[in-house]
Amino acid sequence: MPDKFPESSEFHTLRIIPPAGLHYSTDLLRKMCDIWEKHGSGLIALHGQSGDIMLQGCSSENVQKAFDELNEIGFDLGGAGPALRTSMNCVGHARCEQSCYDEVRTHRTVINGFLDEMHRPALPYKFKFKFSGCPNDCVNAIHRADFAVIGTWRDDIQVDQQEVQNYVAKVGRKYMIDVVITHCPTRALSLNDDDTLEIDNKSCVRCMHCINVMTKALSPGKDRGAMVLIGGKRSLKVGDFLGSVIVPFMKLETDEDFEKLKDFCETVIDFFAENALEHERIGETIDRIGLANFLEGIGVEVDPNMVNHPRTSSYARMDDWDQEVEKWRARKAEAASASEAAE
Amino acid sequence: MPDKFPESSEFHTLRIIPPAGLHYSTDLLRKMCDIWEKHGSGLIALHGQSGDIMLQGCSSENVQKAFDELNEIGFDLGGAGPALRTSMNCVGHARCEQSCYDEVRTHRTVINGFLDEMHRPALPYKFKFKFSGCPNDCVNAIHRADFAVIGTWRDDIQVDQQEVQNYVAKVGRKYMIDVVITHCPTRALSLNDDDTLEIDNKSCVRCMHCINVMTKALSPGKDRGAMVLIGGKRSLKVGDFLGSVIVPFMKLETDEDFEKLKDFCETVIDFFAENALEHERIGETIDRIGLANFLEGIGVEVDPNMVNHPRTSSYARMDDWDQEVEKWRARKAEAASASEAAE
Amino acid sequence: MSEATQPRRPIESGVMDPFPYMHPLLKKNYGQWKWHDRLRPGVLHHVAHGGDEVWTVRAGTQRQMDLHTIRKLCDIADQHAEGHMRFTTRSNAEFMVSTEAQVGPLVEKLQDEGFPVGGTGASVSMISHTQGWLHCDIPGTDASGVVKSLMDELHKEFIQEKMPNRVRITTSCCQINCGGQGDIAINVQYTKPPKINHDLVGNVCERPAVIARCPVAAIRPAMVNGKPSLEVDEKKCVCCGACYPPCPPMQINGPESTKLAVWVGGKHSNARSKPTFHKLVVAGLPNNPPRWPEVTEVVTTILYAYKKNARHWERMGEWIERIGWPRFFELTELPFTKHHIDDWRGARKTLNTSTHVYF
Amino acid sequence: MSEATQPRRPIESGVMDPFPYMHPLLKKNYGQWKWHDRLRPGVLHHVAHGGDEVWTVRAGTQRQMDLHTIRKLCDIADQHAEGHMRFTTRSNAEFMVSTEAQVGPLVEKLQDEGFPVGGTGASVSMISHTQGWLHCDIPGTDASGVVKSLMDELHKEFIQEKMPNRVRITTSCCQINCGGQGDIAINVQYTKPPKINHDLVGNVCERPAVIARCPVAAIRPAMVNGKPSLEVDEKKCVCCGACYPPCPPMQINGPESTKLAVWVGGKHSNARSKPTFHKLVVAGLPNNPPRWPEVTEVVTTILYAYKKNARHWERMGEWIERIGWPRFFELTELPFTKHHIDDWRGARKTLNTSTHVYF
Ligand code: SRM
Ligand code: SRM
Ligand code: SRM
Ligand code: SRM
Ligand code: SF4
Ligand code: SF4
Ligand code: SF4
Ligand code: SF4
Ligand code: SF4
Ligand code: SF4
Ligand code: SF4
Ligand code: SF4
Repeated sequence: MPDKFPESSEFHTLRIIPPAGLHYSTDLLRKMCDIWEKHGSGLIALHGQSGDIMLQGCSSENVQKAFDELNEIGFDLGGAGPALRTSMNCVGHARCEQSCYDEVRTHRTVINGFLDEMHRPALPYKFKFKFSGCPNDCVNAIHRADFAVIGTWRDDIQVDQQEVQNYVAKVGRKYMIDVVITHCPTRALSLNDDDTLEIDNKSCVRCMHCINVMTKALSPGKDRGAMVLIGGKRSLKVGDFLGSVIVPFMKLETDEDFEKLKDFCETVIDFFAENALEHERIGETIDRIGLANFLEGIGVEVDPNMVNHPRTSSYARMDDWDQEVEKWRARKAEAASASEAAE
Repeated sequence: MPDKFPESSEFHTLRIIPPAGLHYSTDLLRKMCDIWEKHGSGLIALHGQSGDIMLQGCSSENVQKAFDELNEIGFDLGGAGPALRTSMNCVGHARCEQSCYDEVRTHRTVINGFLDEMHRPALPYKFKFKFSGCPNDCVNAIHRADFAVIGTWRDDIQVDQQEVQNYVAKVGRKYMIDVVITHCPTRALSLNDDDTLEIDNKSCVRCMHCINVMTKALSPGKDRGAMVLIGGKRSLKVGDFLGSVIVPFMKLETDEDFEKLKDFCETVIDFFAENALEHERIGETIDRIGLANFLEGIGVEVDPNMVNHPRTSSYARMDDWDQEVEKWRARKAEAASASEAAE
Repeated sequence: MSEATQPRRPIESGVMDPFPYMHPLLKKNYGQWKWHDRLRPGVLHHVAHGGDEVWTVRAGTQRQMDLHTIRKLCDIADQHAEGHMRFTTRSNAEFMVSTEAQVGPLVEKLQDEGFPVGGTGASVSMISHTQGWLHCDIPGTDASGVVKSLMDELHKEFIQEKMPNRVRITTSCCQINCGGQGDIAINVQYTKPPKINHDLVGNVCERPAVIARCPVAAIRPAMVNGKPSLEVDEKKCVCCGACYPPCPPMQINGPESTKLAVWVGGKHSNARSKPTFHKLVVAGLPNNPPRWPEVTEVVTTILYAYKKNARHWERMGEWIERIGWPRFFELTELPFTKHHIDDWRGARKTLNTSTHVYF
Repeated sequence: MSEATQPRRPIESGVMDPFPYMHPLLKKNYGQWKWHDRLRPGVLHHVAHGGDEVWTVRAGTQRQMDLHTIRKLCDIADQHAEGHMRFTTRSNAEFMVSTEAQVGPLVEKLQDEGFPVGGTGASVSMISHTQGWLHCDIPGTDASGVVKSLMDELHKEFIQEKMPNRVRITTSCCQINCGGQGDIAINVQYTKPPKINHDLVGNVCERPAVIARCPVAAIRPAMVNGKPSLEVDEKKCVCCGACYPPCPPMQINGPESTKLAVWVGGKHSNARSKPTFHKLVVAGLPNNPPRWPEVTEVVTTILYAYKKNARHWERMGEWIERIGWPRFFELTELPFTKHHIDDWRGARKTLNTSTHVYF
């Protein structure tokens, strides 16, 4: 609207990628300020909703100059348009006991592995990653990322029963029942008569609540890793989507684990690039073609953790039921012999 | 398929309406048997899934004879085709302490008020009523009726704290917490340290669970009545529907209450007759036109109990927001002055 | 009517007044009951505010009965239950008596005559089923046959109350599923599109009606051998069978294409959780009369996994929601396939859009 | 580029390695934290397995800052926090210190300089907002303006932890809602279809792209005054504004048609309940700068109803689910209208298909 804001055509924004986890030294911040004082308006948003440093207000002429100097001190350009976007990770490993994987390494491995998709926009539409260390999801990944990596664990919650008893002694039994026990979404918690806690870990859905409340008494298990949820986005065209579970668990420890993740990201991005309609987010693609077809496209086996419950409608074509059963049997047999071999 | 079952074209079924609540004297049953021995195959289903006595296997010739004799001893013909169907009510008032309204009277008032719709099929498609005395819904009304009348109450659950304590003493605290307290869907129950029960009745959704478990200690409140849910049906064309709340509460005590219910049924049936497409159940009509339009059509005001939650999508046309707010204000003012007048 | 006599004018009496037939104690205390408990499986004990008590004995019937059976029930009622009885929603017979002393002899008599006493509380009550070949013109199999085989197996769970909560099993002889939702539902599931008997279409079939019935618009009008008929887009067809009733030439029944599917977790009651539909567990089970062993095996596997693992008062679906579907498939050793993933309208809402997962 | 010099080749370094900038204690104990608690509102205390402890002081910023402000934050970090800082997801500044003794002076300094200390635990943290006029080309109002007015009001809830659980408020300057879901979300909501400036369409607008964007297919190509333009079916249009970015002549912004709507119950965390979208509470609020008093009133009414009635650890949406929407509208005295009833795709799934009701 050039009439209303005469300078707006000259009012460019530079989206710059900050250090993963938004850690700064004052030195780095001051240098950034100095550059922006020289070439831009002096306005800076720390940070944009996607995670960029937004340097707001720059003439066309100065855009390149500002960028060059920022680039020299280590900053790179963020994403815009139909491209891979700038990402975020929670503070996680750096200062949080709930963190289930190395967010910084994961974030940098993924994004830096696909910079081409960020700097030379050629995707059907925008594509966002976000990284949260646990299901508290402090970067809102489940809704605000096409591809959310969220930490979790597979084994049992670690419990210090003495600390549980201390907690109950402090808050009272009634409070403990009303505020902790009855809030467990799957009734996996039971308060013993001696004020220790019985946890049915097989029924625990790793929601974090009991752990959040009793930070000293409870911790996530030791067999930690991450899950992948795909398809989150805001409302355009179809209404909001939350990401849905595509990979229920993967380890993120060895170099090999990280290679695997990168390969998987590549498969997903390629599938998106090839199959999404123009201006379609990947969540919309999945919605359009159906989850089963998407999984086949990216080579992932179905898993009951992907759905709230199996189908309720009998309107389905199931001629090939027996073949599908065979696939499942083969997978189970393979898994069984693999775990035998490992022993 | 006349080739496979050569007699099937002669194999008629008579659908006959049983006494409400399926109560029989042996005398009545024996008379029915005698008639069916004379005119039919002797096969009888007690009862069909909709609630009919199904007299199975009668030649074309004998159909009328059998019916005439049954009719003489008090039976009438049930529904079939695009018509009002035979209905059912749970045992309720007759032998159940949970019953919140007089099911027999209600069932007979409604169905006998619209016999024309049953005997001279002229509706767009089938229309079923069902009557359950409380939310346990022992006749499956919520899914298997286009129009479900289900009992409930508005005031507080009646509690005998001594019986609660007896119960806890019997089963133990841990069991009480795991099986009663944590199963309350809205965390309305809290166990006091002296093993009495605190019920937040404002948050109780009348699910029946705690009452079912402790039949001696707890009972539905005293201000009883019924709610109406519309639109239940099985899967044809669209997939299954459960009925949804249309009238959250109505008293069913005075003659006037029953007149009101009958009028309301008439409004709904008329709306259905005039607005449903051919072979469309009323649930599908609501789905097609939207709940708000349906409510307008039958003259019922919106109520938050009708939905799980308000809309999440911003894709809506709300030019007339202010008018709608005015309507609400007017309703509130009216209600307030009515309750003042009553005092 | 073949006779030309003046037809009798029916009395449109509608729903019969039950009070003349109701047990006197129920009539007297109508709307006045206070609480109840159970004496033993199959025997309810209700106490009225005024102090009256009534005992109810519940016994299984086959629903589809001959006159002999119904008269036998009447004899029992006359001898042991004051001449009254009622039927339940699930076609069980109920006999009411005024004193506890009458309960024993009544129970014994019923058992002697082959009517199992039970079906109350946390038992497996009578399978609610549809009529199959007997009556309906479209069944894919004989639902009552399946029920018979299953009830032979489940008899012991009918006469005792050893389940976590009541179990409602239903069977339906086609996908229309007149039997409704169940904790376990066993329903015919077609697996192939209908084959059209073109010779018959012209005569018996109202074509626009059939076309309108198809939920996926897979049916088109077509000329076949110069005569108006129909054709089915076999890729689109979801084999629902809805076209068959209005047009029997749409032959969807067949030994190969008629399979059975087992669903779990349907619930009508509003106790604790909201009512829910049942969910697919196994499809493709052979329609294998007279004993349907494959069906029985699946059903008992599910039932005993529930019996062993669920907590008191958890219905089948609530138990599974707590332990999770992954564990359910693990415990029952049943396969999870792409067919379990919903692809009907609104399928997105069935996806797990949370990090709540089970390991 | 206006200059003809050889452009510099950018170093595609991607996401910067944070370790060189991270506070040394965080670096040393990376992945080794054991538990935490909070000293006071705005001050976190984390303990590592090895025994190291770190204190974090959180302070509000306005997100969109000038150089002076950022340099002031740097000064504070240099003097009181060992030369490091970070920013949170919600644009708060965080300063880490190695001893408890440093906390007091740091807090004091921040407060002196006008940065409120708080935003931790059960407080109202910084409103996460979008840029409004400053930057985006389509905003219906100035989101930061609304934020400013609200934060003046909510300042006291930022610096104390007296809410039942954390409260996330977001504002967005158009329905696209770059600010995302919130316990309370304040979003611009257009109420009238766009008026088309036909003169401009031909020049600036890629017509097929605009047509494809419309979620309800309300836009058609049309000839206007002999020139190719567009027309909008005003009955169909849901006033979403999606056509405006690709085609600014679709003028949807206007003092009359640009209203504000308030939504509640959005949640991303998986704690207890699954993540959910926010739900409409009030629309039609006037876009009334510079203080938006009507918006502030609604927001504070909701917030204090929550504060007063919810239980510990219940997020806004969880509280409402427990007490029920009828009671929520009662407590806040806000109207419930037909517009609250969903009519977008899948609306049926939002109906109450149970007898669970609140009185
Ligand atoms: C700058 C920023 C708001 C802010 O003040 O922080 C912003 C600004 C715009 N967003 Fe956004 N979005 C910004 C974060 C988001 C987020 C939050 C996030 O990434 O976590 C979302 C929700 C998540 C998502 O991706 O869906 C978001 C969902 C949208 C959408 C809806 C997309 C959808 O598929 O539903 C649009 C519309 C579109 O894509 O056409 C949009 C479009 C826009 C456009 C490009 C409007 C337009 O179409 O012209 C805005 C102007 C950007 C510009 O001029 O450069 N913006 N946008 C955020 C990016 C800053 C950064 O890089 O750090
Ligand atoms: C006899 C009975 C099964 C039984 O053995 O008990 C039955 C039998 C048939 N049902 Fe049913 N339904 C019977 C109760 C039900 C129920 C249960 C209920 O009423 O509680 C349902 C589920 C609830 C509902 O109404 O949706 C039911 C849902 C259907 C449907 C699915 C309708 C839908 O809108 O989704 C059809 C198909 C249709 O209407 O075209 C159907 C169609 C049929 C037809 C008419 C098949 C056809 O289209 O030719 C069956 C043959 C009836 C006949 O007279 O030849 N029947 N049907 C039940 C009626 C007995 C009685 O009057 O007491
Ligand atoms: C007799 C009958 C009503 C009738 O008019 O015929 C009946 C009678 C009673 N029901 Fe029922 N229910 C009857 C069918 C049902 C049905 C419908 C069905 O089975 O098709 C349901 C809904 C099932 C579903 O959800 O799909 C039903 C769900 C309940 C519940 C809720 C159970 C739950 O936890 O979900 C209760 C509460 C309880 O068990 O205490 C209940 C409770 C009762 C009580 C205890 C009520 C009372 O206080 O007297 C009655 C004795 C139950 C018992 O068997 O121990 N009744 N009850 C029906 C007996 C059927 C049978 O022969 O097995
Ligand atoms: C610093 C920050 C991460 C970062 O990388 O920047 C962070 C840090 C912590 N979060 Fe968070 N959360 C942060 C944004 C979020 C967000 C995202 C947001 O606010 O936009 C969420 C999701 C909100 C939502 O559901 O929409 C979030 C949901 C949680 C939860 C779950 C709360 C719940 O009950 O639903 C916890 C658990 C808790 O409170 O103990 C949590 C817990 C924590 C803990 C206690 C984790 C730990 O053990 O250290 C951290 C201190 C929290 C505190 O404020 O008391 N964090 N946390 C973010 C601070 C934002 C701010 O300045 O206010
Ligand atoms: S998402 Fe989990 S790991 Fe990351 S900061 Fe939040 S609580 Fe810690
Ligand atoms: S983490 Fe959540 S699901 Fe698991 S036991 Fe704790 S409260 Fe229950
Ligand atoms: S629905 Fe309620 S009132 Fe009727 S029999 Fe069942 S428990 Fe009793
Ligand atoms: S009836 Fe249900 S909702 Fe009400 S208090 Fe009892 S268990 Fe809770
Ligand atoms: S389920 Fe199908 S076959 Fe069986 S009675 Fe109903 S319509 Fe007929
Ligand atoms: S079987 Fe069902 S889907 Fe297939 S053609 Fe017939 S009606 Fe259509
Ligand atoms: S919410 Fe709308 S106006 Fe605000 S930044 Fe996002 S796209 Fe622009
Ligand atoms: S405002 Fe939205 S609905 Fe209306 S024409 Fe534009 S894109 Fe379509």
